[in-house]
Amino acid sequence: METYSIIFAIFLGGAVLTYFAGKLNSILQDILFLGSVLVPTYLFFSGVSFGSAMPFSLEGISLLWGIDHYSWLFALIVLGLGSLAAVYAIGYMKGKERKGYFYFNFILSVMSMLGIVVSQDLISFFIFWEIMTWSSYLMVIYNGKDIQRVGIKYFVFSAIGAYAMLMGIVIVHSITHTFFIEDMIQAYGHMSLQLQIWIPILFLIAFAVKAAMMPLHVWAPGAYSNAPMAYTSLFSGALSKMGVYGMVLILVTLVSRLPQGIWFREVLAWLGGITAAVGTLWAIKQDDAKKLLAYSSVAQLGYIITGVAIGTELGMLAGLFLAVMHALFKGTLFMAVGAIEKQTGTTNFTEITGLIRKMPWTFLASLMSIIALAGIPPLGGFVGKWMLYESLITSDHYLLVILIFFASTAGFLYCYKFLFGFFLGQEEKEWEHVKEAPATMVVPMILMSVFMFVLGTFPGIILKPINNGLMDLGFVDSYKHLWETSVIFNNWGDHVILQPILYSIIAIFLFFLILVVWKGYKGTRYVTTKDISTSGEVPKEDENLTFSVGFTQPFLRAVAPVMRRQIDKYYTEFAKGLEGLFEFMRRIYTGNAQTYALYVVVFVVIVLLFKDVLF
Amino acid sequence: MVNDKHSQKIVDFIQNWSRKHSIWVLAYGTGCGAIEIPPTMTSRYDAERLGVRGAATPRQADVLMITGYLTVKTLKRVIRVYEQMQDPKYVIGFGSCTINGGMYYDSYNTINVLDKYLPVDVYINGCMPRPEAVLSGFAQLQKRIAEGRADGATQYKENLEWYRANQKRIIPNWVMPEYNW
Amino acid sequence: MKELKENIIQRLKTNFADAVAGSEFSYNRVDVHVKKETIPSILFYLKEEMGYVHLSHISCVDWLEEGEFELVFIVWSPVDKVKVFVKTRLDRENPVLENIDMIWRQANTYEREFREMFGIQFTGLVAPDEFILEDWQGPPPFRRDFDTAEYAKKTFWNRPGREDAQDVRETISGRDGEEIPDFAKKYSR
Amino acid sequence: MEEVLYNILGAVVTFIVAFVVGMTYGGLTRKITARVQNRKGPPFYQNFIDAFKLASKKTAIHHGVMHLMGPAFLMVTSVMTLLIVPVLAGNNWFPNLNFHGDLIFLLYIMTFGPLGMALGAGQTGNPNSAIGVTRGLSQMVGFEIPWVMSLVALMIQYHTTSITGLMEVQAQSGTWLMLSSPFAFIAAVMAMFGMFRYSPFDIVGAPTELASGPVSENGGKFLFVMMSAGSVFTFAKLTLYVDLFMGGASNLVVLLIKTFLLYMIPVLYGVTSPRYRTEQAVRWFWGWPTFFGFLAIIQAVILK
Repeated sequence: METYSIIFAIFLGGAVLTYFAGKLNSILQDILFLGSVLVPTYLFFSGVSFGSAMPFSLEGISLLWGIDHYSWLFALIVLGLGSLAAVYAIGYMKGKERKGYFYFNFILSVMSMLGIVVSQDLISFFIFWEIMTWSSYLMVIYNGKDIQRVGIKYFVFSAIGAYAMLMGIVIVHSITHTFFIEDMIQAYGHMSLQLQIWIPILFLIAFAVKAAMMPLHVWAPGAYSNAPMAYTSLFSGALSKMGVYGMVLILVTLVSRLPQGIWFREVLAWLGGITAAVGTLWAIKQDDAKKLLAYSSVAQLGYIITGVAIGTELGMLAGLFLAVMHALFKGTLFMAVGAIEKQTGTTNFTEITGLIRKMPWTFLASLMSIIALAGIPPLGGFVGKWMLYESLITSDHYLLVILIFFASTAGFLYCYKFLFGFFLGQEEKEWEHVKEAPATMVVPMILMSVFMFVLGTFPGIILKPINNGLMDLGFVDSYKHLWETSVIFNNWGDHVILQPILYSIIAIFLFFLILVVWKGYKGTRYVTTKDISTSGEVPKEDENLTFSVGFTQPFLRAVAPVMRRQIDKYYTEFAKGLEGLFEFMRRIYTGNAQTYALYVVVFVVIVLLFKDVLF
Repeated sequence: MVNDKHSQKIVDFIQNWSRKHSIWVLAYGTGCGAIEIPPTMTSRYDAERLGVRGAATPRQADVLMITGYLTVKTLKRVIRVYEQMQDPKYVIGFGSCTINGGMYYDSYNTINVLDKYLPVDVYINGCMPRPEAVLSGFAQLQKRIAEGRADGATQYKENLEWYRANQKRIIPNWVMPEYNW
Repeated sequence: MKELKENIIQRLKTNFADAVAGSEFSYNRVDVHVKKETIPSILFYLKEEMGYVHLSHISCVDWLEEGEFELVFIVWSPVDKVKVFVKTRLDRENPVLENIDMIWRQANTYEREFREMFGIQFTGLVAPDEFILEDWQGPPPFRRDFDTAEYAKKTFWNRPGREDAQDVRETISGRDGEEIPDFAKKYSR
Repeated sequence: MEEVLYNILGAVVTFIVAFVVGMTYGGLTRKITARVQNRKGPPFYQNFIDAFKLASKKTAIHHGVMHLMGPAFLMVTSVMTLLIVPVLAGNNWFPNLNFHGDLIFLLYIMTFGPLGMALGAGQTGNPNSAIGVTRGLSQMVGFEIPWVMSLVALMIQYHTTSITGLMEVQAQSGTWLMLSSPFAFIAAVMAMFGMFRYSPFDIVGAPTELASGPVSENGGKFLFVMMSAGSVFTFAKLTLYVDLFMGGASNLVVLLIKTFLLYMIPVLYGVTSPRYRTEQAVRWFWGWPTFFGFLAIIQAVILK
């Protein structure tokens, strides 16, 4: 039981110490930072056992921290990705300004996310939720650009979500008189229908904001691309999963008991599908890698939401498996972009080309994660996509499956755009000096690629904890067994056996690779990308032949009516409506972190002081 | 197996046979003769029945056809294209201009004799040669390939210095990568 | 039409002292000879004041015997339906003319060609050095004192033993026993 | 161990059959195109000669690792598709990987190769290659929609997502799915136009426009492997269509007749058509084919 206290003490102490250690020594600061992320991770996975809970009380409110199989899954995402991103951040932050600020917020983010998953009561859940929001907000404005547009937008949406959740918590407390989530679930069945509908809606709004679901996603592209990349890999990979965490919690424990819950599910599933499609289309349009990945994150979370919203066992498995996979591949991709940004100074596809020979390891990691993102076998993304489709088809969502399929096929375009824009194409003289990123940045990426590869063939490794978690939530397992270690089934008994497929692919690949270069590798000689058929013309050294401007124009022309008629109008109208709101919000949210802290502290104090009167 | 003399003969025979019946011509019209290629390829004369087919890029092509006069400016590109082609490769000189300059014998910017700059395997006479003549040129090339006598590329490699000197003589500003495959 | 043409000549003559009317060739054409200094102003005047908005062509004639180049600017008015040929002479030794591509942008292309083919320099012309010829090192090839046959023989030398490049027509006619007509013999080498 | 060896042997035999049939079909296509254009045309074995010539051509250069791997990626897709699709119904000689994957898996493995080859094409640095690739991916987004709709219609109507399951359905009922789900068949055939990339949907290669697009830097052995992969892939896709809609085939002759008849649809449509622009092609697939896809789904939901 002491473990929790130690973990959080190390986090908090480490954060503060790291912040001040920067004044003394940069290397000491790095070591402290690594320690304060890695040591709690080690302690958590070695010292905390399932079912253990730590009840304690604060100002007369009894709180409960504990862990079950379900929250353990998300703790795995948070701490796993957090540790790797921390290792990466050491290399990424080398020589940058305000390291202390970054490290401080990074540790706080990891701590708050761990806090969210271990909280078994609503108060600590809410407090950690707010800490997470602040720390991520401070990261979004780290670069100091677009604070007004991006930072405020992010904070306003987070605030909307947080206050919706707070209202939900207050309502729940007024009925149950405790803050335990367990009690809320118990009491839910006896509430009036109106409350039964409103409580999930309030909570789902909060979670949908963090998961960047369709009407509430406008903050995501700016925020993801504005934060430092070392943090964005955590931001997109783990922090957005907190929305999914809460969503599954609400959907499984509350909504599934409601006869009308089917409508929640349907609406959520369709919103997820639309999010996926729209996010994909907008990702295709981007010329900046950060923006592209940000929209892609929105789209990927759309798949996850669709999966968990359908609510069949296969759908849940698919959604949560995709959540794990998304943490892996999107974390890797953002890290790769960060590495490229550090080495070249830009992330624009129209500027960079032909890095493959200069940054081979980054390319390898990006390639693996892109294959996983596109959902192509034999990598892990395929397993999630397969289960998602099967769950949609077997649960009678015929048009939704078409929408999802459209999104994921169109996704190939931006997948290829990412790889081609950065790594392939003409090698330019301008980028001749570029070298591979330092080992601390490359090793986490490669590690995650290996995980993706392993999960592609042995998805059972992660499906087992997911299944255990769903059982812990009280999920009714109607089919008993939809997966084995390397076999996945659907409800109709159709299956994909992954192991022989992997072996066949590798065997065929090697065979034909050897055939192609059969006469010996020495026989074929490397020639530069200037030596191509250009109707006999000899390109000059500084002549740029790369095709990167308007890369996906043919496709965008085909979907132009969709993008113009609906999305554009929607965005402008929405932005116009929000502008007035922002004007008002700006007076409250001054853009100064201390002011926000003050607001919330004051609020919590008021709640604590007048809790007897209020509730 | 390949080292054996007799089997090498058989392999050569099969290879030459397949090369003979599959001639991919680079679609690179250098001069006015290019207009004779479409009738050769299409319904009336149908060169495809001999296995002649257009190829889009030098990497895929077997035959480089110099269709008519060749200006100094184009020669530079043609040399580049020829060097980008992969072995085995053949050159067909098309029309009188490639033989002795033809009607442009005294022009200040068209070359007179093609095989000083590129190894020509087959010349097709005429100004312009009609499609029948072009087909007969292809037939001649096929014959030479089958007999193993279409060795222009080898000659080019062996006498590279001579060819290079000739090329450099009329292309003073030589910025091309060196030929080494 | 005749009145119109005289009117044009009259107008030009009153405005430009050195303008001289040339001989008449066809019913819708007016020839005007001017000095080379007047070229920009007369062209500008034709375009802006008289409605000759279309530059049809610029041509160059090498008068080798007189030691001069003649530049001909052909402009056309869609209202008058008359072509005006503005001609000027340049010294062959030092052919320099003022650049006019700010009046018609397409003149730029012609000027580049003249610079390359005749060696005429245009003051203030902004254009890449090369136009059509790549790495050209000989004299400007369109000048009449440039002997292309000699140049070709020197540059694209014949195969040894084939220097004579004898006319095959004689051989053919001798074989078939037919006479080469006199007019054809003139071109025979 | 012995079983594995037999499987490998079966796979090799299947591959050889697919290679020979695919190449012959390619040659026949050229012959038929020539006859339609009132030409004599090359002999039907012309593609074998071309392939052999390409294989015997010297390959001296490469543009980097991905360029070397591109053709291998393409081949993986072709062979994997071939191994997953049951070639002969009820034949235990070539089980290959028939029972290891289902239709959704097949859809995804089919996109593996083009994407892998696109990487190879990208590394050559030829701008035409990249343009061809984006066109191809755009066209894929186009034709996958009606194709998936047709497949989803079949899946929900017969409650199975596996190819062998759908073949069993046809074997039991005795009618081909082509007749019992006509709309799905129409949508799938229309999607086939995009899949085989004959004109008017040959926007990827477009020799006169893009200098043959993604393959423009590949000659010799690279092109040979790509050509073989294309032939094998053609056969695999045709077999898949026959399995899904025409009840499969119990012996090779029947299979050849069925696949050839199917193959003639895109070929003959292509012979008489010019080329679409990319967005026209994409929109074409989202027009009537998608409409028939909707009809197929409606029919499936009603008849479920």
